[in-house]
Amino acid sequence: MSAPSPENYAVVTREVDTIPIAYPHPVIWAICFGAALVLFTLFLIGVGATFRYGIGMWGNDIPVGWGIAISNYIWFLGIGHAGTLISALLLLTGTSRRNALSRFAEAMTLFAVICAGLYPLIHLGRPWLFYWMAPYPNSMTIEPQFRSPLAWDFFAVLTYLTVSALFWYIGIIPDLAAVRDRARKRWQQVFYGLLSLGWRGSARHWARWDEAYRLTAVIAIPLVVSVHSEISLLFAAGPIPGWTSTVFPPYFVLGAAFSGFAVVSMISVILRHALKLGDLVTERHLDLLGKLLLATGLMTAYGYWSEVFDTLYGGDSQELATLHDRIAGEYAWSYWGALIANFVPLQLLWWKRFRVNPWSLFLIGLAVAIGMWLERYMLLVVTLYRDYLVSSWGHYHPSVWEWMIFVGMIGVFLAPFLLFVRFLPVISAFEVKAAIFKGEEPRHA
Amino acid sequence: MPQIFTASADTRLRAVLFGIVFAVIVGMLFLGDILSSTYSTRVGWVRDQPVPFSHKHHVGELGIDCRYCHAGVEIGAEATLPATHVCMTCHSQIWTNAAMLAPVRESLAQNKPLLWHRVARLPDYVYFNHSIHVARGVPCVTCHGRIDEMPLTVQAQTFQMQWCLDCHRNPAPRLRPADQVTRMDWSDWDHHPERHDGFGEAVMQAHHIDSTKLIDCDVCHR
Amino acid sequence: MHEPGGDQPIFGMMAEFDRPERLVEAARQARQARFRALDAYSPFPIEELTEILELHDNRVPILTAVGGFLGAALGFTLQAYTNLAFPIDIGGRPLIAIPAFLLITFELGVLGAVLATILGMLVLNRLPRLHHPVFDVETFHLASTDKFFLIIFSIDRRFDAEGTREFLMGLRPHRIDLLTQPAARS
Amino acid sequence: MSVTGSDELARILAAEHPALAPALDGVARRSLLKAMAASLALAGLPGCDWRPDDDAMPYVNTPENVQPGRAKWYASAVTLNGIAQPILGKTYTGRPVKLEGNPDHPLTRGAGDVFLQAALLGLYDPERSQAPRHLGRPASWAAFDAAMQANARALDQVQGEGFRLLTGAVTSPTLARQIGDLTRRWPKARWHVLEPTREDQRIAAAQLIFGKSLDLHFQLDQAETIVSFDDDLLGPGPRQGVQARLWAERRRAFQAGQGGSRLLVAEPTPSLTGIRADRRLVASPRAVADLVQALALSLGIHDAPAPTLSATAQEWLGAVSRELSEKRGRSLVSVGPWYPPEVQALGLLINEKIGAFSKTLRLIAPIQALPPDDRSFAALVADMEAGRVNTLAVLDANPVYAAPADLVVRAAMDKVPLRLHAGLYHDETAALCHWNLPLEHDLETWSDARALDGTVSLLQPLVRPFYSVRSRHTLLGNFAGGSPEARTVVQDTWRQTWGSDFDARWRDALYSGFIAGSAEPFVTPTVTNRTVIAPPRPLSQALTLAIRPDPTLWDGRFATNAWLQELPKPITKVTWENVIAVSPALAEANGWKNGDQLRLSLEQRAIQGTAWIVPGQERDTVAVTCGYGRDLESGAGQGGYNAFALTATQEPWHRSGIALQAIGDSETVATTEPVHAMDGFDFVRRVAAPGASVAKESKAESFYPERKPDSPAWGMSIDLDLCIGCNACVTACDAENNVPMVGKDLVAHGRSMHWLRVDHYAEDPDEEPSFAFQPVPCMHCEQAPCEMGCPVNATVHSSDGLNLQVYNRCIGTRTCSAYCPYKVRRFNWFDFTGNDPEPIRAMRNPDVTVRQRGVMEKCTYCVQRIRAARITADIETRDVRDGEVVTACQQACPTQAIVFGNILDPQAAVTQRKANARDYALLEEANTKPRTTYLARIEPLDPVERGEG
Repeated sequence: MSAPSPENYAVVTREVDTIPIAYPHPVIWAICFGAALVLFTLFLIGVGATFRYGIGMWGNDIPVGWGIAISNYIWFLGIGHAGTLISALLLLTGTSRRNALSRFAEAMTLFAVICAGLYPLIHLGRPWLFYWMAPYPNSMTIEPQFRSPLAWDFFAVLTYLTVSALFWYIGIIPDLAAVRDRARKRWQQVFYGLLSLGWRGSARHWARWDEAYRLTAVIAIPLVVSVHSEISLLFAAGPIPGWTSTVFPPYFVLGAAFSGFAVVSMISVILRHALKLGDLVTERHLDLLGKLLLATGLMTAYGYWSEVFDTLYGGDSQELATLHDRIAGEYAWSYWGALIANFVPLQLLWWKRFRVNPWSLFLIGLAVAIGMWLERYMLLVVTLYRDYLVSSWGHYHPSVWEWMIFVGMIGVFLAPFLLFVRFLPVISAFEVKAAIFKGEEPRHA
Repeated sequence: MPQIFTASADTRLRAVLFGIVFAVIVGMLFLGDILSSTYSTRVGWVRDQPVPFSHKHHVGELGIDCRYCHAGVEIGAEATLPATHVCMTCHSQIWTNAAMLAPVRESLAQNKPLLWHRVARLPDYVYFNHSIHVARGVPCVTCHGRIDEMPLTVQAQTFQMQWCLDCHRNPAPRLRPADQVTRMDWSDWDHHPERHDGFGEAVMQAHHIDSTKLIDCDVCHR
Repeated sequence: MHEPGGDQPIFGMMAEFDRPERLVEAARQARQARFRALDAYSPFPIEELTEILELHDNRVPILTAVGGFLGAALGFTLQAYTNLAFPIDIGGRPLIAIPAFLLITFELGVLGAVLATILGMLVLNRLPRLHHPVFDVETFHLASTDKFFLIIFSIDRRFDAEGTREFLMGLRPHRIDLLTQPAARS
Repeated sequence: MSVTGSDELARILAAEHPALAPALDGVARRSLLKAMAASLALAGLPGCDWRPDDDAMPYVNTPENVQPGRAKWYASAVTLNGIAQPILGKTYTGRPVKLEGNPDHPLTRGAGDVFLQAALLGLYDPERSQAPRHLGRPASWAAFDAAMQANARALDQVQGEGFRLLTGAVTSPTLARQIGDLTRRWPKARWHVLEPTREDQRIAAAQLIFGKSLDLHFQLDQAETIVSFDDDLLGPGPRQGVQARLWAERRRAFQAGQGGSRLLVAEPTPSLTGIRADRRLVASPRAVADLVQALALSLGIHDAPAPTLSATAQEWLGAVSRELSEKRGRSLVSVGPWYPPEVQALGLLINEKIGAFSKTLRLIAPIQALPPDDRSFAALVADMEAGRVNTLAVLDANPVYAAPADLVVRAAMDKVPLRLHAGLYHDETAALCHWNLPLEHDLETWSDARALDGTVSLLQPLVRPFYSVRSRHTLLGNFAGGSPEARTVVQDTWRQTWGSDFDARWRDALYSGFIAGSAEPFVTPTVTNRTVIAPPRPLSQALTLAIRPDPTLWDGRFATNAWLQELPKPITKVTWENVIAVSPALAEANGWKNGDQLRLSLEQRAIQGTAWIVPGQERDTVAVTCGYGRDLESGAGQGGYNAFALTATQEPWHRSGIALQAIGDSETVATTEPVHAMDGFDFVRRVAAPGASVAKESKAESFYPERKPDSPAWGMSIDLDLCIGCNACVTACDAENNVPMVGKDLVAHGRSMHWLRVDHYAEDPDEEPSFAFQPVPCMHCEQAPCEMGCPVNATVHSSDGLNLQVYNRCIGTRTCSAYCPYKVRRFNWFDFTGNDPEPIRAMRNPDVTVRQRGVMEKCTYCVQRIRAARITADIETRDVRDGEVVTACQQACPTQAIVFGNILDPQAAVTQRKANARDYALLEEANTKPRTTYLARIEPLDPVERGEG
């Protein structure tokens, strides 16, 4: 490995921190952002119509009172778990490889959680009263019902959102300072100057910053686990066959990490390509992601298996009926779809060449993202459309408005994420430098 | 490298941050005040009525009993407003052509009801029953205030759920002899509670009133 | 207060190095020369500096613990209190359903801990601080890129313009700047 | 006529535009305007919606015994086929808001049916014609009176020559008297009757063998064995309430171990009676007739050649004759009114043989006033075509819609110079008449009518008419040029009967709602003619068509009644249309699926309808119902097909030689229960004998502290052995709790709002399934999952054990519904109530909150009634007595299958019910500890199945 030299540090800064100041492909970016805005508008229209005329605009009914809204809520939140988890884990294990991935992984988390958080609000029958979910002094002297999984979710999601945001922000401050220092336009100087809070890299600051950052990471990991465990209780706390399984919390957490890593892989491949970050987001990073994906995938598969096993072993007739509906019922496509999309392409990751090849990794990630969506959908719909009483069996077919909101929600995710890519350092440059200094990150070429 | 910000920038930044925090806190307090203000509860607000009826005159000065006009109060949920002919029982004799009373005579002549604007209003999802409150000795004044001192009738209490619950959680101190419910002035009770010590408790025992059951939701919401 | 206040005409003297190793070395020597009021500026955290300049500060973890505890306490009391204040029978569950309450207790505990940690860190670092004397140094914008600075504050007992300059010269820096306070400049 | 179009846009409309307000299906803007006009009459009556009512409007002069805000009850009656259904009407400030059967009535004892309950909506129906019209244009009553006087003078000259009066079935003594007076004044005038669902063939049968027409009166409470040859004894119709009550009396005795209660039924298509049967034989209409003959033969009633019977039929018949010989004098045989007089007559002779007369079968002089000699409707049409009619006065009948298809009524109508139509609606007949004269609804008119046993009920107005309408008595007078006042006319009738003590008896009758002791005496007639020849069998071996009245729309008179349109048919659970019921075998043979569009053709006529596969239907029988396919100007009631188009004067109910083929396309049917199989679960449990007990599950452990319930602890018990699935409870619940109707599309979408549903189960095999009904209201679980799920305390438990739903707290997360194992919760997907027209607002029960969009709702155990009772009790310083709180469903149940009360009161009926060995909880394994429990069905094995005999 070549000795670290000032040039190396400067190169890193140039590669990362020039992007916000002088973005390489403004036109392509503008097109993408425009597209994202179009989706965002769709979201507004869908939600507007729903608020104006009522939830009846959706496909929900009795028995399936929840639909895509709630399964998407879980799906988005799941994706939102990878960022914080991956970056915290790698930080604590001291792997310097995190530095290339952590930043945009966290950003993804942030925006995914926002999307997730929106769903429970818009799915309310009387959304204008959403604030009754929060405790506050009121003239009714009625407070939230804290035994309800929804009340737990309310706190869990808010906490998770705040923590991820702060974790991400203090991580980005030093790089914002770097951008500030390279900025030449006045507005950029002011903008980044304010965002970086006047960071000047003082050794004293670094010391405290480092403590705070690691502490937050330590706390973030159990938080991630707790949050998705709670989400799983939204189902598991009910008495409905197919939901009462005790395997749900770990099952959901792993599934969440799984889907999240999948999306991280997709995003890193795209950014790496679009922003020419090949020598920062190296094959070794992709390899790491591939392995994580494989590992969590296999654990999720275990969850699937143990659920089936529990049911067969327990032998409860209602549970068996639900299992039958899953594999052979009206919505069996969602079960088999999930199974196939999640675990079949995944097996390629046993071979390194598929892990390090960006596009195979991207496609596998895509497959998993879709597969996990199908799984969430299956868990919700299959259980509800046929519960105990045969006489109250029904169906569920999402309406065009639900799809519109779903597609729009992707815009809600992309629009801020693109802004992040455009105006903020997507890679943790100072950590790369630190790694170079420690000699962990030799510079090829 | 030149400074991006002037020395005073920090001061201003801190001022702004503090200002935001301050604004949020004050804003919340202010919102709370608005909601509990008479603007939203309408306490003490006078509403235009077809006839400027004075309870002060009829109750306070003439001493007419509430039940003479609000005949339903003991037998039904609603206290009921008096029919026009009830007004005319007297006003066919006195003030027979007072301009003020023209709408009343008109109502009788054309057989068209008087259109009063409610002063004491409850939402449609709240079911209040006068008869049981009267039967147990909750005096009119508790909810309707010193009606006998109101030249124009106004709402005396907030009628917010909290206010209802205050009493339903602890009715005893508000209970009075049922035969005196229409009495307006209870100052002697209010000033010397010791003289009537245990009266409320006695009533509650006599009628097996369990205050924990008085806060069941379906007591008011059906 | 480890930095000179606005009343001091001189802020300190700053030396620029082009390599982290050099900075570390310089810091070590400055300590040996028994300079106390020191600080260093680098584009990335350098653990050695923390050692050499004895910057350990355990207030942040304490804040974390306190914040976490307060948050959790708030969480549980909130739930217990509201249930006692208006006791409502919910599906025959106990009024104080400890297992159910623990989730929110945990969440608020985490929230409190993280808020305390991060806000605490910022406050202790006196951030945000938009205007700072060190920004006057012509090349300081490189402190976030690939240059490394050591500063000896004017409040140091051994600080005197000449002697300090000579000492710093001895460390063979790229350049040396004397930092004055804005108050003094005007 | 669906409320909302199938696509999203239409849903938007549904949510936005009053014209599509679900509670009043298919109301055109025009009739809405009319409704607004009506609202003048209702102005000031506090509507009950979620907007705070700001203004108060006291009376000018409080009417005597009206107490604003306090309910008053008036005794009266509504009519079906002219037969009185005695009621008590609950009114608030002069507005009827709920009808209940009159518990004091000697015959019905409060028993009623869906039609009784739904009559309330009929009163407020904005579809009603609301002012007189001449040639389709609004006209004044004055103009009408003038026209009538002129016409009457002309008729006086010719002794009423050419004047024809057409009515529905008439039991009203007053109307009969008026008609009598009219025909005395105009000897040449003629009176005809058209009542599509009248039991003509039964009356004819009596004529045949007794030489005089008599009414049959089934004493089901005396009959330990009932053999029904396709007679829907417990099914919909004027007889349902009474017969269900009598049957239930016997059944309860049987449950208590006193005597038997067996029901053997042979029928082509499942009926409520068949579903309740101990042994049900699936037999084509022809086979049923054969069975009657074979039974008669075996009893030596005739010696005609024995018909050929299938093995199962013979086996069934064996069981029947065994039962009949065992239970001589305690058994009853009844033949469905659908069968020709000869078969009916055989049935009567069988009853005579088995000693049923004046024991289980009583005969009374007909309660209907019948025109002398042959005044059939066919005769009228013949005269009209021959131009012998110059004035046709149609009083409360709808010949153009309901006449047998072999009579060309439309053409005949053209030949009549002056056509008058008096009816509740501007219907098909009205469209062809010069004068349309709106009638008063039973609830706003003065009249009288007779119950099944002849007991006379007085109809008194519960509300001042709010449309410009007249009573049938007034109008009949008007036809003759007079203008009598209804009340006086009715009073005159009874003044003549009572003479001096009129005033006292009149007051009593008004108070009690009926005239005591006015029942027809039983007669023991002598059989004058035993030579009954069975009818010639239809030669065709092809499909047989069975036409029946519709269980919810009857003969179509209720086509605009949203409660009945959206009421699931008892067996198919289909709403908003009538289907063509085919047997599983036939459907499979032809590859038909539910929803396929079929074309049913007979002779030159054809109808198009939706195929529906009905387990337990005879293979080659196709069943259709009357009442749909209406052609009203507003477009209401257009769903389904008009089965009258297939009827014939001589063969009103059964036709052979029909052709049926699929026309290719298929439509969604709005059914509330897509699957009827129990799938091997034990939702409905069965025991073999009255004393036997159901298999109890081992007591499940619970994490939660055992809570000692606090008195009163409300609970409900539903006896599945008594439930006949008649739906009266559902309609009563709709009326009592302001349940909104949502229209066909939303029902199909799984969004029907009924708080109480009656599940229907049909378990394989398809040919001879075992059926069961199970009413499912909210179970009010003591450990309710729904409450646990709600994040805002909107659904909570009350100290007396109610699972409360606080609408104004609900934010609509729908978690409660997701967690509910019984799926009894209903959600306001749109604003279902905000756009209701004024009459509907006036109809609402002010004791129940009208729910806003986006909130959950469900059965409350009629909490408003509980609270009312508790307040009364508290004022009187006492506990609520047992039976003081009666839920709407409980009150409406003709068999008293539902019992409600304080389960901690050892004396309470509900407590004793729950102590019964048949008591079980639905979905016990969910461990929700429901307060609503069921009593298992008793299905004794009969001798043959026991391997004896």
